[in-house]
Parts: sequence; structure tokens; C-alpha cells
Amino acid sequence: MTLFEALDFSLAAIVLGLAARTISARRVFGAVVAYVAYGLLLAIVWVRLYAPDVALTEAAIGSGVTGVLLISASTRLGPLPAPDAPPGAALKAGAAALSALVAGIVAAAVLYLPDPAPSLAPEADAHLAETGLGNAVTAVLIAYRSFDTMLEKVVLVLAVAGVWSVAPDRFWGGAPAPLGPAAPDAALVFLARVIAPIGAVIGVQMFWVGADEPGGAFQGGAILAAMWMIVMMARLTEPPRISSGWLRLALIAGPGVFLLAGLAGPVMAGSFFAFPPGFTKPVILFIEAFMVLSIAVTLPLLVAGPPNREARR
Amino acid sequence: MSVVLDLFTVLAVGLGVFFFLAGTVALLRFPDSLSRLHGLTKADNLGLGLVVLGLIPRAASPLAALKLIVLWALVQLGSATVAQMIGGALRRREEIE
Amino acid sequence: MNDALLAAAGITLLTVGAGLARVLSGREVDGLMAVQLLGTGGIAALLLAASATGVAGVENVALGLALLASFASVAFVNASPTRRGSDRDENR
Amino acid sequence: MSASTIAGLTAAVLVGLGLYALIVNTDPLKKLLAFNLLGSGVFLVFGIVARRGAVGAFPFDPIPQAMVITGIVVAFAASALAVALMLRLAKESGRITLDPEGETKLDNGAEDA
Repeated sequence: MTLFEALDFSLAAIVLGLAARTISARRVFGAVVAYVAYGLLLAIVWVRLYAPDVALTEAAIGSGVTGVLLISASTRLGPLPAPDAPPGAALKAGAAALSALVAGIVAAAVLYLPDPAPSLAPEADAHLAETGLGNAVTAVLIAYRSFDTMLEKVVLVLAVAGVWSVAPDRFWGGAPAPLGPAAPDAALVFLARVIAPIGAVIGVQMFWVGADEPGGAFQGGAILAAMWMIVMMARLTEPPRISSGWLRLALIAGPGVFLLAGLAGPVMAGSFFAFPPGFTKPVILFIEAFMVLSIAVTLPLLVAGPPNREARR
Repeated sequence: MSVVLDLFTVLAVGLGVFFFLAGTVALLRFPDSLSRLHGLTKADNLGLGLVVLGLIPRAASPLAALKLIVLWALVQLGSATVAQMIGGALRRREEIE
Repeated sequence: MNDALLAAAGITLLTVGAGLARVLSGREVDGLMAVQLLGTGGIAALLLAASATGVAGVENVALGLALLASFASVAFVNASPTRRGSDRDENR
Repeated sequence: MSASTIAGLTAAVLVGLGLYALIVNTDPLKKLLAFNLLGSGVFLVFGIVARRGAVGAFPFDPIPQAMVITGIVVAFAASALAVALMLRLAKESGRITLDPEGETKLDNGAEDA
């Protein structure tokens, strides 16, 4: 066994151990802790696959922010009656058989992937110079498949609308519940005061270097979102009222500017979502800046949930 | 010159890995949660610092090297504060029991 | 040289794995140390493996992970079982 | 075995574990967690496809990677919506269940606190 194989096998073993721990933990708390640890470790697997951009997105949004969403949900739900009767042995055996079958099919698909694999990398590379970018993943997201990414930002706005819409009528326009306890740890207040400004700088630089290095709007926005949430957990600031104008503007700024840039395409460059040649990189960074803002505002609002207090006027 | 730098990298990284081993031994052998927390945070922070130090000569650019140092400072700050909070949580658990 | 870094990454990863097995099998509050452990050992293994295989720009990933490890740990301590019921009433 | 093959087999096991937990768990938050685990296994398969698409100086195919990044964000949006629905359902009915006929059981509620 080579050194690479030894490293990859031990990595896979620990990842699977954490995944097993996630699904076998008795309480939600233990399960979520194992899940976030799993997500952080999975970042190393992604780096082994030469995907640092995905490593960061998966660790930040897929595990970090999702973990915090679930843990605060479990705190808010509090003690509840047992949901349903636990499944019987027959259902468990059936589920195990089905899962093993699906896992087997995925494994077979991975082992028998066509060789050489089909790849769009040469085409992505061929037009990279026209975008002025050095990071091909950012080029795919904002230039080649820009329509997709714009619609995905719309999905985020719709998710916020969906979360808000489950609020009782009398709370409409109010603020979501605070993210932290009434009397936060003094250590947490200190940490929030020191780390949030540093983290904000790192988040912005992650978006800025994303044009050429691993990073980008999603990663930078997620880091900014995490910093805002730390400040809210320390109760240094509270979730904003959902009726506030700046908040709604920040929410739609990303998809809005993206769509406007797309609509300007036919006039400026000859077709929908075409960027003017020579100005492609500035246009892309301009769009991305508003996307960072929208993501940084959207993620904490999705974690904070629907408003639960009446709007004060 | 590069031989000297390589030697430096190997030495610092090797020492760093030793401290990670020490931290894990502390985690496995210490009897109570508070001492385990203590052993873990002290040894692992030193381990990460040495690994970062060893990798600095291999950084692609001065900016990348600077980011590594900022990274270590951030981990120091975060883990020291979080260790304090976890310690508080452990004490509250003992008061409850 | 790369082999030495790769071996160092592997050993660090194994110590992290052993530590994870210990803290996650203990009582719940002990589990909080799992994220701490990945914030140091996990990041070290990531940096070592990336340096050995020549993945560029991995410092950005490591910086992000360091911030996220603190962020997640803070949320967990706030929500940890010892804290529940004491001062979370207004959140309900 | 190459890194991508090992990661691919890991992804297959993750999909299996996630699917099993999604079916068997009754706690809705744990179901949601299992859904996310299953999703991360699927994303990992995309990562393997991207790594195998390496051509020349390019160590990966950027298209599957970019799709995973959008996928992760959409999965999070779906999870957040699911959590909001659960919290409201719990507030209205005092319990969460996917079974419309299920009878309310209050016996072991205290133990799960």
C-alpha cells in the first residue's frame, strides 16, 4: 500500500465513523455535533479531490451553518412527545436492504465510470482568458452558467419568503427570536468583539481573491454570515425586523443586480446574459459583490427563522 | 539553501506532529473532562503552530505565508475562548449532578 | 520531502481519529471537544496533505475552517444540555 | 487505488447510511440530518466525476464542482424551510409527526428533554 492509499483509507474510515456516529446518536445534540465534525473532516476529502472551492462551501454552508440551524431548532423545539412509534424489525431490515442496494449501485457506478471520463475542462479552459478570471469554478458559476446561478439566488430569496410565511399573522413585520441566551458568556462576548471584524475582513478577501484562487461569493458570503451570527449569539446585536427596508433590499440585491446585468446583455454585448468583452472581469466582480451581500444576509435570516414577536412601531 | 529550509520544515513539522500525539495521549489517558480539555487545547495549539511554522517556507507567496500566520492566531483566539466556554459548561454539568 | 509531509498528515489524522473516538463516546459535553480537535488537528492535516500534493490556495480553506470551527463550537456550547431551561425561556 | 476511487466508495457508503437513517428515524430533525448526510454523499460523487475529468494542466473539471456549490446552497435553503415548518407545526399541535393518523403519545416526552 502506498502512502497516499494509507492516508486516503484512514481518512475514509474516520469520515465513515463520524457519519455512523451521526445517524446512531440517541439525541439530536450528539448527532449534530458529530455531523459538524464530519463536515469539517470532509473538507480534507474535497481537497484530496482538488476541489478547495467545494471544500470551503461544504464545510461552511453544508455542515457549519446547517449544524447551527439544526441545533437551534432542537433547542427551540424543546421537549416534545415522542413523534411516532419506532419502526419494526421488518421495516428496518427492508430499509437496510434497500440502502445496501442503492449504495451498491452508486459504488458500481463509481467503479465503472467511462474511461477516459467525459470532461468539459478543455472548453472551460479555452474561454477562461475571455472572462479575465483565473479560477475556473468562479468562471462557470458567474459567466458560463450565470443563468443557473442567478436562479439559485432566487431560490434563496424564495426560501426566506417561505420561512417568513409560516409566522402567525400578528407577528408579521416583527423580528425573529434572538440567537443566543439572555445572559451570554463573557468569553463569548469577548470572542464576538474580536473575531467578527477579523472574520469580516477574511470573508471579503475570500470573495475578492475568488476570481483567481479558491474562494468566491458563496464562500465569502458564508463566512460573513457566520460572523454576523456570532455577534447575534453574543447578543451584541439582535435579528432585524423583517419589515425593515434595508434588509429587504440586501436580500434581493444579489439576484436583482445579476438579473439587471443579464438584461443589459442584449444591449451591451448582443445576447441575454452576455457580458461586454474586455469588461467581463469588472462586471463579474460587481455582480459577485452584491451576491456576497445577499448571501451574508440570507443565511442568518434562514437560521433565525420566522418572526416571533410583534412589530413595534 | 533549500536543503536547510527543507530540514527546517521536517524538524518543525515533526515536532508539531509529536505535540498532536501528546495531545491525543492526554485526551485518552487523563481521568476527567477538565484535564482532558486542558491537555487537548494546549498541546494541539502548539502542534498547529509548529506545523504552520514548518510550512511557511513552502508557501506559494508572502501573502500565503501571512495567511498561515493569521490562521494560527485565529485558532489561538478561537480555541482559548471556546475552551473557556466548554469549561464553564462542564462545571455547570457538575453542579447539576 | 512530499512523502515526509504526507506521513505527517497521516499521523496527525490518526491522532485526530483516536481523539474523536474518545470524546464522542464520552458524555455529551465532552463531544464539544470534537469540533475543537478538528479546528487544530484537522486543519494541520489539511495543510500538510495540500502542501504535499500541491493544491494551491489552501490557506483560504484553512482560514475559513478556523472561523467556522469557532462559530460552530460557540453555537454548541450555547445549546448544550447543561444550558437548557436555565435562561432560554424567551426563545420559545 | 486512487484517491477518487476511495472517495467514490466512501460516497456510496454515505448514500447508503443516509438513506437508511432517513427511512428508520422517527425524529424529524434526525430525518433532516440524514437527508443532509445523503446529500453530501451525492455531492461527493459529483466531486469524483469532476476529478476524473482532469485534462492536461487542469486537475479537475470545473463544471461538476460549480454544480455542487449551487447544490449545497439549495440543500441548505430546503433544510431551513423544513425547520421553519416543523417549528410551526410543533407550536400548533404540540408534536411533530409525518403520520396523519398517529395518536399523540405523551409518555416518554420528559426523557427526551
